Amino acid sequence: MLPIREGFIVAGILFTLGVVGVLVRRNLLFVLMSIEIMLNAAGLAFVIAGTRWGQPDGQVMFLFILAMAAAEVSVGLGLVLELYHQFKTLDTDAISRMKG
Amino acid sequence: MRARPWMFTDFCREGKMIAAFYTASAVAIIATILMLTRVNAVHALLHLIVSLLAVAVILFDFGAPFAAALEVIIYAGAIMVLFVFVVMLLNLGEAAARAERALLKPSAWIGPSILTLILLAEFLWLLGHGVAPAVQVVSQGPVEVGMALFGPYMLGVELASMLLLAGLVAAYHLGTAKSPRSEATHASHS
Amino acid sequence: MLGLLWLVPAIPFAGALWLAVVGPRLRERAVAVIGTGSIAAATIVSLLIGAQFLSSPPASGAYTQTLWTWVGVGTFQPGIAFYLDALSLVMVVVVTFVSFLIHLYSTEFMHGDEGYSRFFAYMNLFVASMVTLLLADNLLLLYLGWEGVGLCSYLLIGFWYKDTVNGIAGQKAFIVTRAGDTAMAVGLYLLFHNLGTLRIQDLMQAAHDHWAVGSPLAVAAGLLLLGGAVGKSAQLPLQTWLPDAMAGPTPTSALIHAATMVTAGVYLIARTHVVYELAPAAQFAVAMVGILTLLMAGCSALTQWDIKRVLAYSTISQIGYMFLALGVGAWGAAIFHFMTHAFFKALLFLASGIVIEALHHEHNIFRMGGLRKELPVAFWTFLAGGCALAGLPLITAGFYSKDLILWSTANSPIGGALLWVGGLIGVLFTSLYTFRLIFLVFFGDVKTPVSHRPGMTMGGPVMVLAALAIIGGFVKGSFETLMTTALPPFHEAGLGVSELVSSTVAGVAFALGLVVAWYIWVLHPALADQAVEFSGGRLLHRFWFSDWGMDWLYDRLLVRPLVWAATINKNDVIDSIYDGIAAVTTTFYRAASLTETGKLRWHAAWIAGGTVVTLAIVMLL
Amino acid sequence: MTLLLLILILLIGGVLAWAAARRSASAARWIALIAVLADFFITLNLWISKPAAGAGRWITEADWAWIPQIGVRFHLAVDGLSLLLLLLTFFLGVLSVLASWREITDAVGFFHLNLLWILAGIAGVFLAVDLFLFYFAWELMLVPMYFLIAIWGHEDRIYAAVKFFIFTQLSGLLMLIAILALFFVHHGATGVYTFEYEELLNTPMAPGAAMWMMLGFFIAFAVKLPVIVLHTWLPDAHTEAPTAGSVVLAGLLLKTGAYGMLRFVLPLFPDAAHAFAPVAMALGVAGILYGAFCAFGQTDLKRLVAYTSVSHLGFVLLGIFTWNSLALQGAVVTMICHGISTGALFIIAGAIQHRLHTREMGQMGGLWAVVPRLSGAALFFALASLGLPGLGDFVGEFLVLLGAYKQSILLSVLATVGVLFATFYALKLVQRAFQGQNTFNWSVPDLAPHEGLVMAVMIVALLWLGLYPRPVLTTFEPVVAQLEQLPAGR
Repeated sequence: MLPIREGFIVAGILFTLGVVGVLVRRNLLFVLMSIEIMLNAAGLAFVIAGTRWGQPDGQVMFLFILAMAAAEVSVGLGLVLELYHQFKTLDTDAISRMKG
Repeated sequence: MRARPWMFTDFCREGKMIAAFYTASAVAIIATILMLTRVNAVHALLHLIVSLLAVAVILFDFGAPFAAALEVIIYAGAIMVLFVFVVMLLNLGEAAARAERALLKPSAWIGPSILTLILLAEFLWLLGHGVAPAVQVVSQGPVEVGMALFGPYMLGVELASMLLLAGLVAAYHLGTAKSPRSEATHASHS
Repeated sequence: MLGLLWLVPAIPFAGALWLAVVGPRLRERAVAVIGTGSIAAATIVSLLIGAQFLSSPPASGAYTQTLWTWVGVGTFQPGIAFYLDALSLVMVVVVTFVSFLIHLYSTEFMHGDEGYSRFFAYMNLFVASMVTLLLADNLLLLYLGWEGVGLCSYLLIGFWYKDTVNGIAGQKAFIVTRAGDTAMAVGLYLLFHNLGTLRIQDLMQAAHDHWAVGSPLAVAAGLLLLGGAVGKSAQLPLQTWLPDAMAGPTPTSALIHAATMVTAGVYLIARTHVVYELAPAAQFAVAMVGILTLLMAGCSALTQWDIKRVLAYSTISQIGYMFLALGVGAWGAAIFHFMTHAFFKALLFLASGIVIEALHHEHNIFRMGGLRKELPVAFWTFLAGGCALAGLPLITAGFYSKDLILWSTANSPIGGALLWVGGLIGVLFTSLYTFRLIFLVFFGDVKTPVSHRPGMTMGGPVMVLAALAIIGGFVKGSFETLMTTALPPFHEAGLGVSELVSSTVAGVAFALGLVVAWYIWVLHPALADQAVEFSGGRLLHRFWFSDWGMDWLYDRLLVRPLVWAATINKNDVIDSIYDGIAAVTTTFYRAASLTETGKLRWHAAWIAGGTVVTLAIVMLL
Repeated sequence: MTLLLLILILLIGGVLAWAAARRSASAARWIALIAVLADFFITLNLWISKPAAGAGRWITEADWAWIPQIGVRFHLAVDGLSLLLLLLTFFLGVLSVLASWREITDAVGFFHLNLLWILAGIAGVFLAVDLFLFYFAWELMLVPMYFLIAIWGHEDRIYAAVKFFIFTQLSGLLMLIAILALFFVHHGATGVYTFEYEELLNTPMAPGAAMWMMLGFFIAFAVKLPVIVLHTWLPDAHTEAPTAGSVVLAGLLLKTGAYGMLRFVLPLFPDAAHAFAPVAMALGVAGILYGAFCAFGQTDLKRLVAYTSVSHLGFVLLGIFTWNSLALQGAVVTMICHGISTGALFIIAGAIQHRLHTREMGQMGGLWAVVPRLSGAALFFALASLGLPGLGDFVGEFLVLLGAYKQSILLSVLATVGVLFATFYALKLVQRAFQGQNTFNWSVPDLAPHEGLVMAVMIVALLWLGLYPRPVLTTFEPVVAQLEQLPAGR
């Protein structure tokens, strides 16, 4: 008898840790990694929900998240390389050309 | 429920599964926290991989063996390897680590962590109100997922494939961006 | 012959138009011929019409000629129509005749002035408007003439526009008269609203039928029309513009600010006498305005040093007499005094014009002197005019007309001893300042040499006017009977002072004024200055000199605040509302743009904050 | 058919002028002049041939189905009111083309295109009897005016053009909402979808709804006829616009507001308008006094004349909402005479600016000796604007005041004081600009022949309207009769 609520709590904690990572870390790589965690947590939550209702939809959604994460990482890392090449640094605060 | 062949999941039905769930969750959370606090990018990556594997175990516990497998193969296997590859490419080295440590003063943590704690509190409060009784796990193998995928979610699959194609093209374009064209601009600049 | 009535205003109007358009290109001689010729033609036509009117008066004692309906809206149908009866006939004949003389005079006086054709254009336009005013059959056409003369007085006062003082004086005259006109306009609305027509004769008939004696509407109408009359005839409280109006050329002062325009108010009240008979309160107000202005202007005239301003104040005072006559119900006497006053006041102005011209535009009477032998023409005519003004018994016209007024004031139910005594004091003041003027200007030793002697075209009109000033009085009897056809006769009541008594008392007042003036300004010239020395005298002198401080009061009370407020509000306080709205939106925009720091983490933080808030809302609601 | 011709001539004339400009500027000017003159003569003969013969409500009509699905018809019609205003439009149109003969030198073709398209828009507004078409013309008139001010204007023309656009556009939207509301209320009541003016005339509606719809229309027209609080776009737009722009703006655009009230606000919502009348009359009188007060404070010649329009249009507003035959006739006469006298003053101001390159009255002074004919004309029109009897403005203002006296004595007296205020600014204009010493010793040429012709024509027009206004009054008679029969009319 799996505790669904605890599952969601774990997903929630993982998600919030991801958010903290995004907010705190200046290095772009770490931001990307935190985003991965958040995605992963979301996927976990979907699967748990799927299991809760006994529907495969949760896992289908997880599959889509995986696809999206893969595409996102590839493009994200491409951009990171391009960015590093341009600015010689990965500090997000330094790269703030898009000012108001 | 139609009969189906014996699966490893039947083995875990007894209390062992819950214990596995709790240990895996603890491992996942600790690994993530360690990942956040690391200064060296590679160390963080390794912690991230551990955390992903732990999540895979949780997924397995929740009767989603197909999802767990995918998590391990694609997420931990493909995406994280890509990450490691990029980190190696950038070879940040010690200087970056030192700079990183300078930036990570404790004060930097306070603001965001307060915000996220509120977020977490709201999650928990919302979860507390939702009705989620402990449920008899009915594992959903690849058959059910496959049926659903190519059933109602047909459109979703097509879109996902389009998304991946876009990712591919973008990655290819960005990857080759450093081709002679940018070299030429680079030359003209210097 | 009466059919030619429309020519009287039409010819001067055509002359004015012609001179305005073609004038600048013509030579001075041609302009003079056209200018004076048109007025001469108008005078001849009016004299012919007068002769025919007197010889065979039309049945109803009046002749109406309608040219076309001017404005036609529902019941409001005023037409361009002329109404000739004894009253308007006398006024038109006097106005055209005096204008002709003054035009003749000014052909030489304005010689060499670069605005020569412009001057005659304005003068012709003035005569046209004045005659339209006098002949108007309905109050709207009268209002047209009324404003037309106001306009011409503005144009002619500011004729020498190069000097801004004249411009401002012209502006002041036009604005003050138009202030009176607004009151009159409201009077017109009231009359039309309550009596349904503006045609004067029907109006009078309707007023007689609908309004009881003393009805508030009649009093309101009377007071409003009095407001208009007071503005135009420079009576209390709107008399401040006339002294400044002397900035215009002397013929203008003679024509407009002495003989004709300023008496338009008298004509209006005489024409609408039925309203005043129905509103004794309004009639009494007219009398009060008359008596107060009479005395105040008399005092102010005593202290002036500019020859034209003395005459200006004397005009205000003499019109005060006419208002007094109207106020006490002596309609005929007021018109008679108008006629005689037109003659001798025009004469005085023209003669002073000769004096000014002779002494290279010297206006200060204390710098003139001994012109008796130098300018005999000016002296004798000025003397005749002065005596007529002061009221030399039995000989001058002024005496007869003023005595008639004094007698009727004493014997009228509305008047009474007080008004009569006031009138007598007025006679004393008048002869005082008149002879002060004569002795200072013509007696004593010559202070500034005479350079230029007037030619025949200046001397001629002056002499004709002098003759009229003398014999003008003898037509009193027949004039009275003529007036009764148009205006109600004067009915005696009250003190029962006989004709002889009031004329002798007036004669005594005249003689007293003459002797005192002779004593002060001929025997002991220094005495006048000493009188002013002691503290009270200096204050009184300054107070009277500045027209009892009214001009200063209006300036402080009305003009300054309005001008100050207008300059403050130059860029329209309401506009600032819309600028305010624009400013508010810009501040919001600027605040919003601060959040765009470009730092990734801040954006992430805002997103996280957003989710927290939304979840909170979900939780709470 | 002739009505459609009126608009087409202008539209095509504009395009032709633009095309011709490539070859020679004067060709463009002549084409524009001929186009507007043609229109003027067509309307003139329309007026002379059957001044008040219109059997029904309209003198002539031109009616085609345009968008039948939603009941929109291309319906042009003329009655006494719109005929007079059309005449004024083309009269001032001809004069504005003449007035900008020498002033506009760059992009002459496009200038005349804009000018003619504004006139087409205005003619459309006066002719349109279908609310949809009316709104279409209302917006069409706005865009070329914006270009006219923004391109050929003076110093800060962009600010003025944008301000003008926002003010009118915003209020136009309110009117659109009101039109649509009326459209649906009419459908609710009668089940018929139509924008036809005559059918919409007596749609039964709740008083509250009627008031809101009436206000929707009223505010749109109140911005155009500058009612006191919504008037602040006017001085900027007039000062910055080129001469032709100012003449068209002051002479015609303001009249579209007044026309709108007479055509739409009063007949469509009689009870609501009647209830609203005292407020509108008070606004009118406030406009008169405040307009005159502001005009008196100005030192810029054109701004002074602009503020006088606020004051004069206050009379029109007072006249319209007094709602009796005297005041209505007075309002129309004031509209026409104000168009002519203020148009002339703007032409003079433009001529002075063209010669002295300044509008500041402080720098003028003593111009009478330098340019006597121009100064004489300026004096004449300043006198016209202060309401000198014998000229057109006086007849209009007197009728309005006489009519208003029946309604409320206080407002009428205050308005008459407004006329006295008019004297202040008119005399200040003449004194400050033309009299006094020629301190800046200007020596500039006097009126050119074509400018002299413009002035003479306008002087004759004002004198004629002042001394014999009956033709105008009889043309407007039937419309007044209709307006008076409205249930609320007295």
